[in-house]
Amino acid sequence: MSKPSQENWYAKLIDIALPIFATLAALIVGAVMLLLLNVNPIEAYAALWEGAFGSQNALAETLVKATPLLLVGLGICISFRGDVINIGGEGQMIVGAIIGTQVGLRMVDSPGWLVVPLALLAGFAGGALWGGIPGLLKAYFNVNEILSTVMMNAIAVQLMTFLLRGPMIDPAQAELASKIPQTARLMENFRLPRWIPTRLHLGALIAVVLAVLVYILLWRTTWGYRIRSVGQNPDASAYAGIQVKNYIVLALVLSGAFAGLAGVMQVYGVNYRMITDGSGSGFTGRAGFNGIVAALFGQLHPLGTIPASILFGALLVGANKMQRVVQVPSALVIALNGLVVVFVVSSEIWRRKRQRRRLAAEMALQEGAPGESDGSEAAHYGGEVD
Amino acid sequence: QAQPAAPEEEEGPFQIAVVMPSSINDLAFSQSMYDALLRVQEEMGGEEAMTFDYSDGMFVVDDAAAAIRDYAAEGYDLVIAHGSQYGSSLQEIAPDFPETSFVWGTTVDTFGIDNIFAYEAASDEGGYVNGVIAASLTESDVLGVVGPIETGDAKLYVDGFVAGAEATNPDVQVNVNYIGSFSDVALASEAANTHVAAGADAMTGTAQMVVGAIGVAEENDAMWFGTQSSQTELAPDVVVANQIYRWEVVLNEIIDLIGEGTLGGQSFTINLENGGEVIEFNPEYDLPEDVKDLADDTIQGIIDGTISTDVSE
Amino acid sequence: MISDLFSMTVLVGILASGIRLATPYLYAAIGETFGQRSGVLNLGVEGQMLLGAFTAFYVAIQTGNLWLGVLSAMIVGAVMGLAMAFVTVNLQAVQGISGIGFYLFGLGLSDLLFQRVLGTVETVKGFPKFNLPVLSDLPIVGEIFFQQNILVYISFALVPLAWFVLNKTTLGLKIRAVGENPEAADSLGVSVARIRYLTIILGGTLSGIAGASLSIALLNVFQQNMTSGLGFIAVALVYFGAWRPFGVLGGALLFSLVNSLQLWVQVLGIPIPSDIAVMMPYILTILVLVISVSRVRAPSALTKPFKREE
Amino acid sequence: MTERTILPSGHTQIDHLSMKGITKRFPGVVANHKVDFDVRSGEVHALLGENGAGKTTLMNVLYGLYHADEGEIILNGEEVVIESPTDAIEQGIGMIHQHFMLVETLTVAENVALGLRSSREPLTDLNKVSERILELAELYGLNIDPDAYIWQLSVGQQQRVEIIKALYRGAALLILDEPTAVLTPQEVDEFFCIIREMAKDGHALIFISHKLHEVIDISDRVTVLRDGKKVGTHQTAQATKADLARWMVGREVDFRPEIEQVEPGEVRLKVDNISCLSNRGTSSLQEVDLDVHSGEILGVAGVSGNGQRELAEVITGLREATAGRIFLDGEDITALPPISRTDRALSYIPEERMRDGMIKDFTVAENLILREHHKQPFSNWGFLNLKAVEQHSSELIHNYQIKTPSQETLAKSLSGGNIQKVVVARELSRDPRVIVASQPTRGLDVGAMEYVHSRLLEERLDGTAILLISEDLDEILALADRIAVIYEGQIMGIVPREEATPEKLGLLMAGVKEGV
Ligand SMILES: Nc1ncnc2c1ncn2[C@@H]1O[C@H](COP(=O)(O)OP(=O)(O)OP(=O)(O)O)[C@@H](O)[C@H]1O
Ligand SMILES: Nc1ncnc2c1ncn2[C@@H]1O[C@H](COP(=O)(O)OP(=O)(O)OP(=O)(O)O)[C@@H](O)[C@H]1O
Ligand SMILES: [Mg+2]
Ligand SMILES: [Mg+2]
Repeated sequence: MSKPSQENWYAKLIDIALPIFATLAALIVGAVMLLLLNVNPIEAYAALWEGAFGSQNALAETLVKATPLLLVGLGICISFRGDVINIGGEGQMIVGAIIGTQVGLRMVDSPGWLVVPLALLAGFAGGALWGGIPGLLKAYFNVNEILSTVMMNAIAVQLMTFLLRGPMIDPAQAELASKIPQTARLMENFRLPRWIPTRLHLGALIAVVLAVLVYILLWRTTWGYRIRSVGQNPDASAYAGIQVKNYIVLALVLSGAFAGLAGVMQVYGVNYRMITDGSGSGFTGRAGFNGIVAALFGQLHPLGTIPASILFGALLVGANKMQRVVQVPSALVIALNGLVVVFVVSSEIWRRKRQRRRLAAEMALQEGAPGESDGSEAAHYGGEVD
Repeated sequence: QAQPAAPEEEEGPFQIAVVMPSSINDLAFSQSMYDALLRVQEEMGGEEAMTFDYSDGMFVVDDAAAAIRDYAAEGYDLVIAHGSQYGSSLQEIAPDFPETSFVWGTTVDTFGIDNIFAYEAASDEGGYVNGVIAASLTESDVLGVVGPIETGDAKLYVDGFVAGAEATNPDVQVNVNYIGSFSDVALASEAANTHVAAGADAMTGTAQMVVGAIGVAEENDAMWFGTQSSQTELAPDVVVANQIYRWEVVLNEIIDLIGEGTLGGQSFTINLENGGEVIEFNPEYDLPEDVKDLADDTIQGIIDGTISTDVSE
Repeated sequence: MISDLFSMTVLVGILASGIRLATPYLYAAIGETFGQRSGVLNLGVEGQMLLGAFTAFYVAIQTGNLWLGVLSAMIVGAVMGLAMAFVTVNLQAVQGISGIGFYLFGLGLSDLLFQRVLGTVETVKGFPKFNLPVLSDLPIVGEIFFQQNILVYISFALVPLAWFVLNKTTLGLKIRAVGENPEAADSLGVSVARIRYLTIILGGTLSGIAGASLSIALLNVFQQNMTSGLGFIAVALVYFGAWRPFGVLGGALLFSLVNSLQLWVQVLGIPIPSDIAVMMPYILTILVLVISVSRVRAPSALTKPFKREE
Repeated sequence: MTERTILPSGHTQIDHLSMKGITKRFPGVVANHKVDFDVRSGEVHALLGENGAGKTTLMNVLYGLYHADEGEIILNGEEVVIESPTDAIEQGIGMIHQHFMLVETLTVAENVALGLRSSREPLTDLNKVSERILELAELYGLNIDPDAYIWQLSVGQQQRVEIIKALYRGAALLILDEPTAVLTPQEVDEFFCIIREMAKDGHALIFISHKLHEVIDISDRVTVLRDGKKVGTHQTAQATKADLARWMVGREVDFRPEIEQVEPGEVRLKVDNISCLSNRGTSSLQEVDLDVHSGEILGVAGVSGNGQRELAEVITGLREATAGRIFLDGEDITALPPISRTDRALSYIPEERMRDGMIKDFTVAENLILREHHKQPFSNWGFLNLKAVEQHSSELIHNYQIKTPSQETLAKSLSGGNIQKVVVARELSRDPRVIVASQPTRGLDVGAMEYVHSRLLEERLDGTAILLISEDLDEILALADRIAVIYEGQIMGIVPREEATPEKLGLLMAGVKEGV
């Protein structure tokens, strides 16, 4: 019986390798673009690899990049499982960061062990608030969440610029002509511990732990059961006595909360203050969107989202390095990211096909063995009349 | 952090790395730096003497920080963080690379760290001059301004423009529109349309999205005043004057200081006086003599200190 | 100052500019409506628009022929649509992500081409204002509606046309059936794949024109990322319009009008912080949906790849 | 080349179609194993088998919805490849699907017109289609409004639409997958007339049903499947119901359960003067009064679409009553949400199992705890107790003989009858005090039906009050203590079982009040 299990092992390996092959295929297409730009693709991709995994620091940068993707992605796992399409990660990150930063700015006299967890909770709550509004609107006013979350992203960006250039502006900047829209820097003892000398911070570990918790939430608790059931079939859920509206709101609240946490962690783990360049993505690095991609790569499974975030984080970090080393425009890097995304999602179908083929093969094997009821027994009840 | 020595005395060229938020051909903020670096390179004697690498499109603060750190680790002599949102990252990175010089703008804050320089543009000065010219030329007495976000360099410029216009012509009304974005070309264009509908016959604006507004100015035969980079090419018929940033004034000074072993601790301003800002008149535009004289007087007045742009709150 | 808002100039200004602003949304959102009615969510609209905008601009500048520019934008949009259709229909990729992938690709490629081919921001002489005879002379109304460029008119004409196709033709019936219950349509011999290919390519084509309407009709320049989120708003407007062309028109007009109102609020010096003013169209769009209780459900098969035999 | 006969419907006659050695595998099951099947023009060939035996699968293969892993299809002596329904339609094959292939958001006329060439391409010709539908409806006694949306219709009405759709298109070979599951006896009679007519005209028909008397009634030959394998093919004339049942199940089946006398107890469920609206916003129930006593089965008979669905939904809290009150064990529950009613031990077997009773993408085990997931032993402090869930579901799967590869199988891949078993098992296993059962045995094979009936009777013995809504008069006559007849949202009369005859009920169902 060792043979089938061995085959299984091979099959699994190929399944895992599939997205990697797809990425390589996308990079080959990218190589053509690079050649057209008179850049040596091998040199370019070597730089990409180097930038993503080539050193302790590169690896750390990859993980730093992956952390908000994972957190947002966890929220996406929850909401998409509840059939709530949350496109509002950007806004939720921003609002989470705003509220979380307030904690650090206001409680300057308090000890770090108190402020940091409190701030993370506040960020969680802020994201929950910004996700909860579209949730309530959907549940009680039938306002489509794709529309409202897209709109709320724009509102959050303007709210951020309003606050950062006004009420929350760094007092030092308020004095200067430059008036950079940023908050004051967080106190040293309010920062998430780092793996010196890299920027890898405790948030990465927290995110992984949370992935496990989200897994438990979704498949081991009644809340998760209900979120999924409402997502699959609201009619049947209503009839089963589940308060459908509440779980729609809950799905968005939790989804927003995780994005909010991602936002506040960017402040307490990476930047140590909020700054805006006037766009949302300047602060979020598009993690609110890319987190969706990561979660879907991870098949909306919290644990699958972990490697998916790392893959995507590596790509983003590595591509920036490639841009520096071979001096290609950032535009190429963006286009290349797009190609990788398209190729990887497209490769999914091979995995599904392989799975089917494997099952069918297994069954054909079983058919050979005598079953419980076979033709001979059937014949007992009557033969052909014709 | 391992710090590869990068002694300037070595015969290799002077190496600069620059991180910029938008792309190098935005006809605005980032391009002004890119063009300046090209000029510096030429002045220094080409690639033998100076080379520079850039990362453009670095609007994500966090990515910029990674780039800055990476450039520093690679041993560049000078790392330029061309965007006020990058300061916080520099503050963190610079101490790890004591032998690399960093510079950022636009601000005056060097955080008291001795390998950080800072630069800013007195954009209010050029704004003031543009405002004076616009107010002298307007027939409707209505001027329009298309701004991105009410902060930093943009706000300074706009405030200067308003002050200049109001000081010249008490009847003039300056309508200001901040569209809330650096990239929304369509909204910038509609903002310009709004100004035209409100009666403006001269407009200005700042940041890369104003290219949308310039077209509207041209279409409606309204005057346009540029800033940061030269926008004359876009609408040769209606552009009257541009305030142009010549960051090389600052860069040259910094490169000299680095040569002398000073890696930071000072801040610089480009302005009309030091030639870091230049008012470039569109030769195609038929500017009346008296207005040209008034503009020149204003420039001189600002340089002399007899005219104050009066924007500090 | 607030009373200034009600002066005739301002009202005319708001309406005329609202109509201009609505134009790209209409093209993109009507195209997206077709896709979504057949069960495909295309989040790549923005990327298609950017490529369309660049292509139209480049071709117009090279050939001096604006219509050739529009045509090439349509082709580029259609090709992007074709790719999207292949990926979502044949390869059954998750629609949400593949759309984001195409968006990134379009965003990057349009910028790359812009930098390599054009190098710098330039302007083009775009479609001129075209005053509709007689109508444009009408007081007020003429100025608002009938002194626009040709692409504006076409975008508005598209709305009843789309309504007609969706509701009165056999093709429309097939599209609606495929988006609601592809199994049922399939069981009646309607090719789900063919219908979806058609709507996605149509969507891409219209997104291409949406881009062209920016680069060679309304703005007459190309700048990297010049759509700046417009494509995503267009997708949102499809939801606002509850997948009905006239609903989409309502959403596009509402959003654009409030946006132009917001510009006027600032111009008139009404003391509201600029950021807050900029929020207005976003907030109002949501609010309008809150008060107008709509009970329309999304097409049931939206985002679900169709495969026969599980 | 032999000239083929052209049928009145315009299709070319299919003289003989045979499927040879069809094998179809799904993850975990072999749905068809080397099945041979054939049908000729002019005959009705019935396909019989327990739930999950593979009937629908075999027909889906024929219609191009599934691709067989092995086997071939021979049409008029030539091998044909049927890749898709389009191919099947081209060959003149039509199908009425067990799970209706209807687009909910379209009207009846639109559903019928879909995929057909219009007389004014590219425009639709819905008026013409509607006219023709009305003609057909008239002709075959199937009352249907062409402008109604599918989502506004009851399953019985949807069944009629599905039939009309097939008749409208015409076909040389028509597959009928449980077309009579929710028709009234009168409708079945009329429908059989149509089928006989078609057979006479030279059509070939394949008929699937779990109602053995129907099979005996209509078919010329019958093929029995068991566990995906063919048991045999017989001339129907030579078979009895008992034979059929034995071939299918492999044991004797008791059709008429003995009903023990129970003295009805207190009123458990009281429907007091209830009115409500239909999905179309029109008035549905009008001042309905019903009492269901402990230990009693109250049958509700009526033609589908006369308010049965609304009655069930008002009682279970899924629909708002516009007037009147509902009492459960004396407590006014009119304003309570569904969950509070569930928690008061109200069980509900909905008529639309796929929409209201099932979460298709949940596993069988997950579906089996849908109503009780938040209670001990399945949930502790909000955490699911997977052991308890597993034990519960394996118990129910065993008791109700739910045919599923495992309890982790997704519900949507079960056969129609087995999905129904999951719902019934769940609702009856929770020790209910009141049961509202709509079409509880729809699509169940005889064995399963027998089991469900005996379970309902057991509940009755236990003192449960049962409201049995069914379009199957046999079922109502077999089980109900009293029979309420509903017509256009009103109760036409309540008849004790002893006095009930099909004729009497039939008149009431048609809206004729007796003795007037
Ligand atoms: N799409 C599918 N995916 C997986 N399994 C399937 C699928 N369709 C059918 N099956 C399985 O194939 C077997 C035969 O199912 P089928 O629907 O043909 O039964 P049936 O004879 O029509 O039963 P019923 O009388 O209950 O309708 C069942 O075990 C069922 O679970
Ligand atoms: N499988 C079987 N095993 C034993 N007895 C059977 C079986 N099938 C039917 N019978 C017996 O045959 C007789 C007739 O059955 P039943 O009453 O269900 O049919 P019917 O009412 O005559 O038919 P219909 O419903 O078509 O009018 C009954 O006495 C029944 O017990
Ligand atoms: Mg079946
Ligand atoms: Mg009988």
